[in-house]
Amino acid sequence: MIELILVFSAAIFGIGVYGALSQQSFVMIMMGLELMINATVLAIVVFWWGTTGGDPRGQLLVVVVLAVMAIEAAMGFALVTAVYRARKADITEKLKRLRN
Amino acid sequence: MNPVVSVLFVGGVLGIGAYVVAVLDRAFGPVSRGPRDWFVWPIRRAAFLAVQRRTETERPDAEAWILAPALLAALAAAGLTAVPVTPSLAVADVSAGVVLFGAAMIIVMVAVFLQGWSPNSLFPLIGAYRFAAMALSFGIPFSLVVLTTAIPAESLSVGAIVASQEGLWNVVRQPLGLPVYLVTGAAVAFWGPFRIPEGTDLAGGAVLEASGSARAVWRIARAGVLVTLSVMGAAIFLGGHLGPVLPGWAWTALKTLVLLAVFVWSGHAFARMRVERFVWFGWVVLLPVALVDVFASGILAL
Amino acid sequence: MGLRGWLGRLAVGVEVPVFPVVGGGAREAIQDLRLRPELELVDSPRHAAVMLVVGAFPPGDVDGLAQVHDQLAPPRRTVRWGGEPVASLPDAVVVDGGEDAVVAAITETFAELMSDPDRGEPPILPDVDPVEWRGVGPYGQGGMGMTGGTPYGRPMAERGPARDGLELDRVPITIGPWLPTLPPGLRLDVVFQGDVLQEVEVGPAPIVPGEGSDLFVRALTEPVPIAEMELARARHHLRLLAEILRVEDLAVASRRALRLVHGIRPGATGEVERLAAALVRAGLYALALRGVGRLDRPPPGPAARATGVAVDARSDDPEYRKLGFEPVTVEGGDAAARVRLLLAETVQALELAAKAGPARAGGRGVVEAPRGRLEVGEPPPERTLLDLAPEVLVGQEWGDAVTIIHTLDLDVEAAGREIPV
Amino acid sequence: MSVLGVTAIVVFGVASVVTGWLVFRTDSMVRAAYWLMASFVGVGAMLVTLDSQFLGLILILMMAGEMTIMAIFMVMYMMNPAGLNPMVMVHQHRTAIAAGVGSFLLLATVALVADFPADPAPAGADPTAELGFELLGRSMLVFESAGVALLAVMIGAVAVAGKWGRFGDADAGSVEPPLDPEEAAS
Amino acid sequence: MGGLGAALVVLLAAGLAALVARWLSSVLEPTTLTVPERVPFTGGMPPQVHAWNRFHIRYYVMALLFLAFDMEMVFMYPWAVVFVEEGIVALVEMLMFILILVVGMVYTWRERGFQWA
Repeated sequence: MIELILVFSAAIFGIGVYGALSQQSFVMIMMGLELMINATVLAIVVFWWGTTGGDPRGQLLVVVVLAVMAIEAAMGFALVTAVYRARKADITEKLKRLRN
Repeated sequence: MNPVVSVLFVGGVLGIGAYVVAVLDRAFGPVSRGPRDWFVWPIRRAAFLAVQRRTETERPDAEAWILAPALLAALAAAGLTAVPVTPSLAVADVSAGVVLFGAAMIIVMVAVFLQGWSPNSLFPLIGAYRFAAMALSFGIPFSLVVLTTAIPAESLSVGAIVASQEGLWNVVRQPLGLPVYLVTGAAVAFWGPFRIPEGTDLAGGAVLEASGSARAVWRIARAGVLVTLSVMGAAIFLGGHLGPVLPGWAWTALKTLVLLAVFVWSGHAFARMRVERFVWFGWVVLLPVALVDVFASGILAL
Repeated sequence: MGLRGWLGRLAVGVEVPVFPVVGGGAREAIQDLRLRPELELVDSPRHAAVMLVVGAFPPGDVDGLAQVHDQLAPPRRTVRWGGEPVASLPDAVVVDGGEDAVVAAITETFAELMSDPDRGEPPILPDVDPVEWRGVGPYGQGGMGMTGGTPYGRPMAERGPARDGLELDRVPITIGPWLPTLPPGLRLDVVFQGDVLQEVEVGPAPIVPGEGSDLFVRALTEPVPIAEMELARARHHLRLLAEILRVEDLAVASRRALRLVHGIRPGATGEVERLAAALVRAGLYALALRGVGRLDRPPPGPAARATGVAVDARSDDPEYRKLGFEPVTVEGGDAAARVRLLLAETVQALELAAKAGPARAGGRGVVEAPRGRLEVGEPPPERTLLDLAPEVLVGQEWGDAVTIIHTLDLDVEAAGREIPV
Repeated sequence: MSVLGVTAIVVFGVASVVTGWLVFRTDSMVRAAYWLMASFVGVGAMLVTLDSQFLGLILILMMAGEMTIMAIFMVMYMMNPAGLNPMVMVHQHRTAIAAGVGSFLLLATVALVADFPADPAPAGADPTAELGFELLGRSMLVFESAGVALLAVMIGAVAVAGKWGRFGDADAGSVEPPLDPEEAAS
Repeated sequence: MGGLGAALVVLLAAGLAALVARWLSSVLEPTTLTVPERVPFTGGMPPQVHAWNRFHIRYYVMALLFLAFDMEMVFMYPWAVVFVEEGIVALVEMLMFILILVVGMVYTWRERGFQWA
């Protein structure tokens, strides 16, 4: 059972890695990151459920990961807004071109 | 409970509830053709909408448009499952019932956003974005006042919350809770002064492009959300099935009816709020009031 | 028959969903129809079964009428009430006569439609794409690249500057002239960015002024009874109030205001005052109007008196001075102040009408009409207000813009009238 | 775990993987955001099946709000947000696929090969209450620092994203990039 | 699972019922719409461009604030469950936590985050 769920988790994580690396748009990159966090949450809970005897710190870890996700999203959107306002850029390539 | 029985039970409650909403809406509404008309009108109206043909726009997000009313109806039903109607009769009186209800009511935001987004038409689109602004403003206070009722119960299960009101109802113990719940609840169902996404200024807003059965389903689903909110409000603030003499289900029905009447009456009693004002109101008024409610109730519960 | 026939029979008896298309001279007639329990005047053609065309239109094709007709969800019928038949609508049921006649015609048409959907009208416009797009682009969707071409027959919006520095899409769009939310015939060519108006232009109105004897125009050249003028003012104000309440989603109070129009009597101010108190309780000012559309220097008239400036042509009139007339003013200058002024002036008008008796005023070449100062040789106050619209509406959220349009009492029909010299 | 439970896990697991994949296969930004939400809902349902009702439901509750915000921001900043013209907006595609497949294979192998101690969570306990005691007890510091972190994020986000700042308008002095990439390079 | 399984069944059934009801009018009277019948309604004149656009929301600052407050809810639920047992400690700790977040809310308010940008 644990193995099966971890394989699902790995699959979601893999898709997240693909998304974060392949997408050009800032927000789509964030979607990749969120998928990776999604997989992490799943993995933590399955470990909590199957291997730790129900240690509440497992749950706490999930909550912390969720907090990280909220922080990532809020700062991500704020930065996207600031970058768009300053540079009218919405994809990473545009930023690279502007470096010099 | 047996799945088939659960489905029939929830369907029955929502169906009857939606009919009651329509009758009450007629009774409080501007058009008056006598009490007999209150009871006939909803049926005639539904028949007309069934006959009227569905229209589509030229390049809609067709799947999302089909899904949105179904999602709204599903959420109303899912929210309802968490509430015990009598001490023994609950579809899913789960240990995190309050969270189940909260999640269902927050996802209403997704249903309305999709409904407004999918026709690819300007006014529905504005309606969708208005509802997003609304939902982001009332979401936190709404969840907070619902959560506060769990403090005396020491459990997130709605059954336990009802049981904890044996001596004193939460409406007395947490006087700020019910008013905030009614205001934010009306906003969840975009009803009354919070008809912001479907206001007359948008010529119907999120449902402007919907006709025929699509519009009927949307209307019924929205009434269903209102019913779910009333049943839940009756359970967590008015003691649910608790009460002397009458059987439990009768008390639930009675209290639900009272809350439904308040909701529907407010729909005709107040002007539509400006969306910008609602955002300010949600964060600067409702949120602090809800937080005060949490801590005041907490101190009282100690 | 089957299920369809059975449902159709059941549906007869529901109030008929009517989409009103209002031409010249029909504003009041259509407003009075809102009091009829047999009809429901809806805001979107998608919700209607019958399209009711009222009033005077220019000869030939009328902009957008055929388009609105086709947007009604089938089965649909058209009813033309009074006036010449409209060229764009060939199939209409034509009614002449009063309100009862048109209500009877509409209910009958609706009953026919429900019993036999084949009696519905086919679309008028030809079934062809306005722009050639099919087959163009990699998937035949009509587009090229990421944002080019005309995917599915329409181009996409382009970016443009905004006040908060985010250069996002600007959506040019024509709103009206047949949007029931706006005053009849008002056509706005606007640019939206999000839900905020970036540019506003008042487009040509495809309606012609209807006939009708305007009391206030007559008062420019000859004395008319003050009581009559003041009652007309009170009626106008109450009708406007009903319209404002309707767009603010206060249908109950809106009907109440409309019923007051019909039961109006000199000196009977109690009902108006009770309505005013009810509006405060309904949260009209607190929820919907306060702080919306504040004007700095509005043209003379109610809008100016709502900023606290006592400009009123009546104060120079000896007959009015004999009655002890003092202009009513309200501080604030926003939509809330304008509505408060509306109510206060209604009360004042009813009192003046009672006091005036047979006294007559007018013939001085200038008169205070309900919408402002009417003067020989000057443009009518309606045109001044309409010219003000673009400047006031830019930067407003759409809902606020609608509130402003109604509280400023824009009327394209009256703005098109010439004042006789 | 019962047969029903295993079936549920498989159904929800497949659903969350498939919807996660669809996020990057659609051209409409709204659909992408809500596919992502569907993936989270699938994971939430799996958590519920794994005896953590509260965490599963709260994940769904949070994601509804967060993904609507995601959709709103994506529509705001993406050209052609509804996918009216089909588009491909990817770079280093092969590397990305390799990295994705690689990380999947690596993690899946670890999952299948490693030997996990079997120590299941006791049935019948109330995990929500345990989490509460944990938060208010020994992990109090985590809890309060989360509060401070969230405050920092709020202020940071508002200051960065807002138009009006303490030091003048946010876009002051910025230069619009030229349309032509050649020009930009020179 | 248990109860939530039943909730899921009810959810799916309600959604399905709504889909079937929506489908009803196409069964009663199949229609194909012409091009003009499908034009979105804005008052009579056809729209110049697609309504879908990079929609400029005016409340993005508030949306960011929501993300943080949403997280706060996650902590509140378990807190409410154990509150009575933990007593005054729980009250003080949560009060601190909330006050920290309220500072953020007030800051956003002062920075005009709740107004249309």
